[in-house]
Formats: sequence, structure tokens, C-alpha cells
Amino acid sequence: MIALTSDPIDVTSALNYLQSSQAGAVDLFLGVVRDNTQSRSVDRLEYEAYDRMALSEMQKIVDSARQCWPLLGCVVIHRTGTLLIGETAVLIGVATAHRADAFEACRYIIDTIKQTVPIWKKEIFTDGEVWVNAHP
Amino acid sequence: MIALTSDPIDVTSALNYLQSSQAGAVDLFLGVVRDNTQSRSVDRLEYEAYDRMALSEMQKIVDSARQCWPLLGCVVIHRTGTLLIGETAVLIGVATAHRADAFEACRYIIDTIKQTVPIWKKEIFTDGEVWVNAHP
Amino acid sequence: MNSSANVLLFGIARDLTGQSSISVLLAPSACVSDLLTTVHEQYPALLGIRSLLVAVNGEYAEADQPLTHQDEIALIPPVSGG
Amino acid sequence: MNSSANVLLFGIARDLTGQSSISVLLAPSACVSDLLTTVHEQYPALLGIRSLLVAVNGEYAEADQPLTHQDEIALIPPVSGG
Repeated sequence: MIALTSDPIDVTSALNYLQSSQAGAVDLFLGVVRDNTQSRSVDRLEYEAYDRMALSEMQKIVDSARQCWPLLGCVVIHRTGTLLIGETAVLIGVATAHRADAFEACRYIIDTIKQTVPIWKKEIFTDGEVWVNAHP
Repeated sequence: MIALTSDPIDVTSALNYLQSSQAGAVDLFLGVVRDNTQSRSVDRLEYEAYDRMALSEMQKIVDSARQCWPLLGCVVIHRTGTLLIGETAVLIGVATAHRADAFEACRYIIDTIKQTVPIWKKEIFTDGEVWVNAHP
Repeated sequence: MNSSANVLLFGIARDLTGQSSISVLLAPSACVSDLLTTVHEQYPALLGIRSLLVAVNGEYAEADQPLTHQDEIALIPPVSGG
Repeated sequence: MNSSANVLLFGIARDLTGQSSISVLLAPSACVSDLLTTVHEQYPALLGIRSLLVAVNGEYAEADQPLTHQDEIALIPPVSGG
């Protein structure tokens, strides 16, 4: 399952989706909004996506992970819109027979999402705002 | 939080416990009962623990992880008793500021649990049973 | 004959121009690098972005990829999801 | 004078002996390796386990660690948690 959503991410339904009688390991990664970046105080984040391309790039990443590791199930959900501190911006869930594959695939997916998927994050501080990574 | 429990493991309360305004990453590992081992068909597992020592060994592992990685929160919960296919035998949850630390600490904890914590697993097959790792 | 292409903007590109899409004049044989040159001439503020890629029909495009009227074209500033 | 120590059994050790604890005669100066020798003499079935460690008061113990009456002693077959 690959999704973009402006609603809060539901961990329980993601886990239910990953249920498989052959799965011995599930690794679930949550990217969460934290209250500071380089010691500047964050008020909230705004996530914006180029939806059709974000979905197809996430699909490519999952397809590529499936070629490298024997995945029994895989969930990738990314939030868009306004997120407050403590909210989950992204969930990656991977189910495999053995744990090494789950850890490696999950990490590959989140690392690659951050490199290629057209989603942009604006950090809104108490004293200004900035699009992350955008400036020289 | 470190616990042994004969009740089903509640992922949602584990995640709530890991909430921290400084956390940017949560890695959650679930060890799940799967339906086969070396292609023998598993009916259920029985987990037995030397409780006091299992708890203190899990505490040592978490203490040692805290020395290696800057953990904001850490949860380790291990089931005991009878588990059916699909049930979660162990949950490891780690919250950190950055994701590399969460993945590495989580993996270290589950890998080390499997090496040192006095918990024993009996696999009950449709045609027999075996204590895992016990035989030469 | 030149014609105009509609180009989608996101993130900092949208903020710097104040527009979520812009119209760019392109020669019939224009490719992705021609588009970027023209975009930067029309909107010099976009030069302040660390890097700009171009997506054509939802796929990252190389500099020499030719553009047609039917293409959905988007500027992709440095991504920062996750 | 010899005295008997109570030894906790788990997993396969409990299954092989049919007991969750056994009583083992120990010399006053006995250490962990002496305990293991005696245990194996009294319960040869336990030799079928791939390896047996000893925990004293909830901590893994070395072979030369001396044992006292107050100690909580347990046999630790190969662990298989997780």
C-alpha cells in the first residue's frame, strides 16, 4: 500500500495490512515532527507534494526494494498539509520472514524517499519559515 | 519501559510511551510468530522466561544501547506463554532525534535479546515439538 | 513558431513566484535545458533555489529530453519529504 | 559437610527432567563447574542439551564462581527469545 494523506496516519491499520502468516518480522519506521532543527524552535511543518509523481516515485522505490529483499508486505504512507510537533509525517512498514531483511528494506525505503520523492517540507519557526534543503 | 507479559502486546500504548517532542524518528520492530520453520508447519509457540533475569538482562541491553546511541525513549516488551501464528512475540521501540540512531539501536537490541536474555521458545508442530536451539 | 507551455511549481518555486503554475514560451524543438534557461530568464528569483530538476509527465527528465505540447511539465526543487 | 542446593530449571532442562527445580548435593567450597558436573551425574539426560550456562542470583556466572547457600541458582539452556 502506497498513499499520500492529509489525515493523521493510522499505525494500527498499517500493521493490520502487513499481517501475513509467513511474516516473522515487521519493521515500522515513523518520521515524526520534532520541536527543533539546528536549535531553532519549530512551531509546525507544512508538507506539499506533487501527488501523481510522489505516488509513482514511492511505487518505484517499493518495487526496487522488492527486488532486493523478499518482502511479504510493504506500506508507505506520507502526510501532506500542516503537521504539529509529535505528528507522524511518514510511515514505512515492512514485513519479512527474517528480521535482517525487514530492517534493511525499511531503511532503504525511507533513505530513498528522502532523495527522490517530490515532497517538500516548510519549517515554520516562531520567528520565520524556510523550505528545507531549498537554499544554497 | 521493559516488560514481560502474558497478554497480547499493545503497539499503540508502546508508541504513546515513545512520544517525545524532540523525537524525529521512531523505529518499531515486531517479532511475529510465523507459520513455518525450515518448512515444518508450526501450530503455535510456547515462550517461557526466567522472569527476574530476563528483565534484568533486557535492562542491561537497553542501558548499553543508551550508551551507544542518544535514545529519547525505548520500549522492550516480550510475550510469554502460548502464542498463535500472527501474534507478536516481542516489540522493540526506539525514539531518537535522527533515524540512523533509531534503526541501529533497535536492531542492536533485538539482536542482543536473542543472544543473552533467558527466554525459551518451544515450537509446536502439527507432528511434534522442539525447544529451539536446544539440541546439538 | 514558438508556443507556450504550462509549468507546475511547488514548494519554494511556488513561493518565490507567487504562482502554482507559469506559462513559458518554448521553441518547437525545445528540450528540458532550454526550458530551464527560459524559466530562469523570466523568473530570475528562481536562481536562488539550490537546484531545480524538471519532471515531464511525472518522471524526472534529462537535460536533453525534448518537450511537446502534450507534456505535463513541473519544476522540482530539492525534495525534503520524510 | 555437603549440603544441598536448589537449582531452577527452564525450557528443555525442565522438560528432560520433568522438574522445574532439582536439589543438588554440593561441597562447601563448590563452584559453578562443580555444580554442572554434579548435575550431569545426577541427570545425564541434561547432557543432550547443546550447552548449559549457570546463573547465580539472576546473573550469568563464570565456571570458577563459588556458590553459597543463599544463592539463587538456575541452569540456562541455549536461549531462544525474540
